[in-house]
Amino acid sequence: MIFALLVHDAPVGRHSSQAAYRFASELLAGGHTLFRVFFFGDGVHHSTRLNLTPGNETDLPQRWSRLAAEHGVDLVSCVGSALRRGIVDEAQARQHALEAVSLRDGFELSGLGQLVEASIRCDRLVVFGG
Amino acid sequence: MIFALLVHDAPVGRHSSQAAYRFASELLAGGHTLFRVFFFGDGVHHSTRLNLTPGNETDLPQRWSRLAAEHGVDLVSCVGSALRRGIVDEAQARQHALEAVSLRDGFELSGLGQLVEASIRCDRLVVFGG
Amino acid sequence: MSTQRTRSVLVVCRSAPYGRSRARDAIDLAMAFAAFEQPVTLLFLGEGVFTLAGGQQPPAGTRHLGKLLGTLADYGVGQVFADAAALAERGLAVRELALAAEPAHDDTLRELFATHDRVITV
Amino acid sequence: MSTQRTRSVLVVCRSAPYGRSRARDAIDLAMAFAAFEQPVTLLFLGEGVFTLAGGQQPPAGTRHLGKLLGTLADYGVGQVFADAAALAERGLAVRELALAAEPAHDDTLRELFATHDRVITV
Amino acid sequence: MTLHILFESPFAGHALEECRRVAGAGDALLLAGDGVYALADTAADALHALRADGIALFALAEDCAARGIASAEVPGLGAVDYGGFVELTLAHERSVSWF
Amino acid sequence: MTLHILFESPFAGHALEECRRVAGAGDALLLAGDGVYALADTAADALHALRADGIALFALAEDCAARGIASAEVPGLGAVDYGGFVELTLAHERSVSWF
Repeated sequence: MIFALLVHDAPVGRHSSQAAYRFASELLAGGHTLFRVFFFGDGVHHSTRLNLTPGNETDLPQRWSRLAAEHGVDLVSCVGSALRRGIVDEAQARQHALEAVSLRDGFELSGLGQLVEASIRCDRLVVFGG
Repeated sequence: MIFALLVHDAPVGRHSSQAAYRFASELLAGGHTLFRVFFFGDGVHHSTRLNLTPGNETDLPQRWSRLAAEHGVDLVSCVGSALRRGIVDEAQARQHALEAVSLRDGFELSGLGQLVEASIRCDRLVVFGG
Repeated sequence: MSTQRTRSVLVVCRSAPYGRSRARDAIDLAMAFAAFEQPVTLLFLGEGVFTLAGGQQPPAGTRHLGKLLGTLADYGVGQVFADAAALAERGLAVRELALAAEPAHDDTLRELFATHDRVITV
Repeated sequence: MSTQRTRSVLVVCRSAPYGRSRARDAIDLAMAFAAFEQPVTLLFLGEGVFTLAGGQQPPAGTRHLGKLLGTLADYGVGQVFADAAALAERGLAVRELALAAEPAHDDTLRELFATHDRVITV
Repeated sequence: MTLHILFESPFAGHALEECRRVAGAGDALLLAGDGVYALADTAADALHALRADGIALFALAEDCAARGIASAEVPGLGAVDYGGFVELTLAHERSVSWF
Repeated sequence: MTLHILFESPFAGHALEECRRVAGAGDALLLAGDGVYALADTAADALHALRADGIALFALAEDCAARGIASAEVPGLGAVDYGGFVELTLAHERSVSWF
């Protein structure tokens, strides 16, 4: 079966974001396909490359990035949500003369159309928030 | 009178963060002193310099930075909260070999002792969250 | 199943309009699905019904959600429902809403949740 | 008034322990104020009383708040209170808590809020 | 005396209830943000009870206006702007934020 | 048939109530995160009512364990791990998340 996930909340201090990652790992381990994870609203904070997580805590941005590399999962952060929150890719940083890029490898910024496409292409869409 | 503020929540999509800024502007306009604003938890997202806010919306990180420059307000983001969330200053970026700095001018990263000091030094401590 | 071109979507807004940005997120999601020609139903449930309140006058720098609702039809968001029990509990009269949403009682709610391919809560 | 060396602080935890990080934030705040020799009272109010539940076994990668509570006294957090009505509503018995918090009924709660220099809700 | 500041809708959570349990005569309550929904319909009963207990009631006028909530419907309620919010914090020894 | 996933404590908000109003016979409810507090004391009454209405009940075992909540106290409740969570989403046409 083909899955897509929608993640509403930030990676730090939110159980639902841990749950989303655990769910994704488990469905891949079960031989299913994870077509795309769409990070929306505060969820886009998953796509920072500048976070430093203490060694005894789970680094969700890093974990997602690895999962995507291993299994070919599309990780898309909503561009509208991301720019407001300080998540910028190279193109945006250049265009707006920002001195830094904060988007982590393995993630891309794009519009809500990517979520719509995921909804059409997948068999199951699961939402994580709260 | 001397005020200190504690801000719990992110600048984007949270009314209480707008309220904190409005409250700060108004107390300064009234001739009072704002000794320090302490950003805790998700509140540290106020101290990003990489956000791009649409022209018809309020850019709180930029507003706070200006207010601090005009009135000599200490803006402190909790270092423990900040590093987990991708807010890093130059020293941290160097130490951890990150390729970018995300902390905005006018803000500094420091520990909870700065909130304790603010509590001791001020006449009124007002908390914004939710 | 994966090659199907459309999936019906129920977007459920459970938040009041200005305390957080979730109500706006729900409206944006509904518009996006409609823009890509997916059949979309938008439901304001529980606290979300405050988003439909008439007479909203948000300050400058805040998007006017009451007005934004008026553009839903232009985007092709076909049906808008409001939780009838939540409206009553909050003293909101259907005729005073910013948008002519259809009041949904529990049997209608159950049907909405059972008949859409996707349910997206915000 | 601004030169005073200590201010008594009431830290109010209103969140359950693992869904969000607010309960941990409250404990960290209480410890920080105590570490700088401020008189601190920690109150678990409403949903916050779940933070005191005995028998917590969080997974790896999550800080064990039940155990963290046990170190409060070492940091000099003097008094820990738990909302008695909230404990009862949630079926939590005082003797089964992870920490010997003092149950506070409404008169005690009113007194706590009226007698500290600062009240920090989390 | 304490200024309580309510940021949460009483239809969404329990902050107003908890505030009621700890507030005493002479305290004040300011409704801000979604807290102004305490003025809506049945929720206003809690405000009447607070007022009867000697708690002064205020609401941020612009937050009422944004949400289409009429602040005039609860007698004795003071509508304030942010300047008034600052004054309220000065007039009370401490503030407690509920969110 | 629908899988409802509850992430919110019924003592904190109204998600479980709203879920009850829209769930029908043949649906399932999975308690996750703070949703497992629905197993605590009086809140469990709502679960018994759901079960009587023909809704199957499940809870994530590790979230119960983290919070010190005994999942065995509600008869008929299935304790699952994340693999079981995935299976539940496969066994139902759609999922609805409550948070």
